[in-house]
Amino acid sequence: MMVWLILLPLLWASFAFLLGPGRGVWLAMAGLLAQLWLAYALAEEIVASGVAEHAVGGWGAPLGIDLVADGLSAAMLLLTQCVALPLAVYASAYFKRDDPAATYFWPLVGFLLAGLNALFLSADLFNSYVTLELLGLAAVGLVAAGGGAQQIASALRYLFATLVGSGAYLLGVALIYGTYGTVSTVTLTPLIGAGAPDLVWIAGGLMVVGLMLKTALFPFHFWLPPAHGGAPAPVSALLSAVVVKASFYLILRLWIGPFSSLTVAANLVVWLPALLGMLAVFWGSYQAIRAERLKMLVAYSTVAQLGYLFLIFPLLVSAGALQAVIMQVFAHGLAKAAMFAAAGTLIKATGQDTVAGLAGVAERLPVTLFAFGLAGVTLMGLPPSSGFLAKWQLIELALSQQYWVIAFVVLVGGLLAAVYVFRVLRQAFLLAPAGSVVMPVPRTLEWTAFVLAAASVLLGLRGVELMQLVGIT
Amino acid sequence: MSLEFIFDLLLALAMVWSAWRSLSASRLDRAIVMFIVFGLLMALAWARLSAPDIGLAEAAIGAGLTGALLLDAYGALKRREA
Amino acid sequence: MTGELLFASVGVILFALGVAGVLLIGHLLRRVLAFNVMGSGAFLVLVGLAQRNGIADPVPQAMVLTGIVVAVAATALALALVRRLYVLTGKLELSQDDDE
Amino acid sequence: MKRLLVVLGAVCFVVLLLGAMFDLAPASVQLHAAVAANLPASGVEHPVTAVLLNFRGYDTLLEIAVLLLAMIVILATGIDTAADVRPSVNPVLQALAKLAAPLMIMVAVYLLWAGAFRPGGAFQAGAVLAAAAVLLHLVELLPGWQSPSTRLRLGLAGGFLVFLAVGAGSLMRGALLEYPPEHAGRLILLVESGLTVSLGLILAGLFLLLSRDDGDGP
Repeated sequence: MMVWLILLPLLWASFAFLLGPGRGVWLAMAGLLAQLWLAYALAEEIVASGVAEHAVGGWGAPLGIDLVADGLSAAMLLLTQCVALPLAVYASAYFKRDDPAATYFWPLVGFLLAGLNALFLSADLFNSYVTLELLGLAAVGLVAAGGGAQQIASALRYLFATLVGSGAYLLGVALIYGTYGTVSTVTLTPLIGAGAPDLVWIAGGLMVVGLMLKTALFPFHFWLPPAHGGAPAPVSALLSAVVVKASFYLILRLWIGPFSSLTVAANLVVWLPALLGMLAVFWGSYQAIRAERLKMLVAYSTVAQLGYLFLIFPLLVSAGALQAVIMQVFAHGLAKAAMFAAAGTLIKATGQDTVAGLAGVAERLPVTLFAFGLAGVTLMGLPPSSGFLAKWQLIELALSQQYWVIAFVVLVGGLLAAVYVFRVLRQAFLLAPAGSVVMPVPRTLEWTAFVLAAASVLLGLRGVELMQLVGIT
Repeated sequence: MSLEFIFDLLLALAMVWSAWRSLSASRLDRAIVMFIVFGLLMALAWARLSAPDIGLAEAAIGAGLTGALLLDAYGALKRREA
Repeated sequence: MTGELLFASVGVILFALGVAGVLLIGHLLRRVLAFNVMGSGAFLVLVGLAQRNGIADPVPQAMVLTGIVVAVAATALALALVRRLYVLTGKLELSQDDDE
Repeated sequence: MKRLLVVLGAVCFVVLLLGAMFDLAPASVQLHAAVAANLPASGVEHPVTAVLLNFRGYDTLLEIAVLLLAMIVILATGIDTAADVRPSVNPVLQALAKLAAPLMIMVAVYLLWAGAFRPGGAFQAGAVLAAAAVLLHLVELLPGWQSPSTRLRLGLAGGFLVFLAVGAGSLMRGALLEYPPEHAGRLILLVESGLTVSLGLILAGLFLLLSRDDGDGP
């Protein structure tokens, strides 16, 4: 079942390519619907009967490649398909006929999703490298597709960042293979636990730093705002919601998997990502508060929200830490998809991408603005949203270990999020200046954003099931 | 020191030198040609590492196709400047 | 020192050279060259270090073949974007201040 | 300042890494032995081909996806479609190229066939095919590509689709890309033949798409 989550998007992406430029919407929709069902069924299967494995080629690790689906992978797969389907509906209404950005939109999205799903299932370090490249090149392509000079420039910046990131990761994999003779994570975990020469520390450092670059953790965030802020709204939403989380997921996997014996041994190492995460929360929020363009504001908010994910590393020793961070991944994934979708609709309607230009949209596009506000509620971490649940768990874990600084950063980050969200809402409720026009927009755009935003809030009420799923290892 | 090792050492030095030149040459066309030379030396290194498959692929794809793509890009830039 | 380890060491040097190049060189075509040097370095380490006992190992060799194809795909993609940027702006560098 | 920092960092990195590389115990897993032991069941005699298309065939499947994807991204980026203006080519060169092209195709077929038991295989064969196309293009016997036709798209994606179909078929009978030993050789040859054609087309396409002189700009 899990293998079909990889083959299906590859299949519909290739057939959409065969159909030709601008085609393949229905193929993609059918595929995405099937994928959502598959991801849900996989999660149910794992809850019922534990971790699922698949030995590709029938060989088994270390000779062959193993796919492993535990609670963590199943949760990420579920999030990806849950975000992708509404965004695909949104995209089908967003792109005009003959939009140059939509020429090969569906094949690119298909390869992107195949890369994501394959990454979440891989239990092989070199195979993960190939999935990272598939994912990275598809994401760059989506940013660049049909764009003007600004978009191409940000795509190039993104491309070099992602290539250097995967290059560092690959060198780390090379050193690991040289040391142990295998790249299967299942085989490696006991081997590294039994003895790690200095070379393995360097390899681990290279892999984690490379992946941090791909996750746009401060100070490696330089490429994210122009790429996410400059791409078409459905692409921005997909990239911010799930693509940056994929490399974070891989860091988490390495941290609690093959490298767990190293990270437990070194107390200081766990604080480095946490420190960068704290800086990311402050810097991203500060930039979002002073951004003039609406999509830049949302993109910088992603920089800040990614920071929270890295606060988890000092807390990973305690039970429930994995659940807290995955709750934050879900909260931000759903909310940010909604927020970028809503921002795209607002920009389409007002014809300009500035916060100042939003005056008067409150009465003309109430549904979209409400979606933006609901997503904001999740980002701020107000009850009953999933963002609240995530932050509450984080603070509880931090206090139980007396890491006051983490709790403090989480609280202040929520307040800063409130500042930039209310900046947008306040502007939207101002009276429109005379002579300004708000263009009509398709209802689909408004309601898909709303569905995603509502999901990010309502997940807070059904968080127990998700946490139960993540706990299966 | 065996003769083979001396050959390897010279090859290694040539590889580092050509890579350095391909990044530092002041003229772009020279840089690209140095890069193709670097690719061919890589192919030789693969042969020394008893990896003839990679050697073939490196010569054809790494040096050949990548070199052709780079030279073509360079030519297009030149034509545009003119 | 064996020839295998010698080439692995060359790989380490090439990787560092390539990364420094990508970070320091502004010219985009040259940056593509630097990325390729970086990749070649990683490939050499992969095979050289794995074969340090002198026995040929087909597994890292196959991985490098995969890596070479991925690298040429990335190179072609990068060149397409660079050429597109040049057509649109006449520039071959990314300016520092186009972030906001 | 930045320059100094980067150079210093690179030097430290090299010294540190080289220092750690030289006192390494032998690896605990020896995969080349496992490859040799399972080679008879893989359907081919050349170990690298066995790893590429059987033991780690899944990597190769995704890698072809990356290549196809790069091609699609280049198409999607939108390259201007002005005519390709080049100085005209010497007819002797054209005649030579006409002679060389069929030879290169034969070499490709040989490499594909040889891959089962000696160095060679779909990648090298595809690269030679691509080189033949590039050569014909350089002497103006093959025009640069505009938007690819349906037939061409079928050729580009065909090899990948054959591979996917073999993967899906094997998945329904057991595991992804698990070949029954008695058919493994034939299935691998089928996959490799498809890949050779598509790899040749894609690799050539990367060049032929990019080599159109880029329009007039803004």
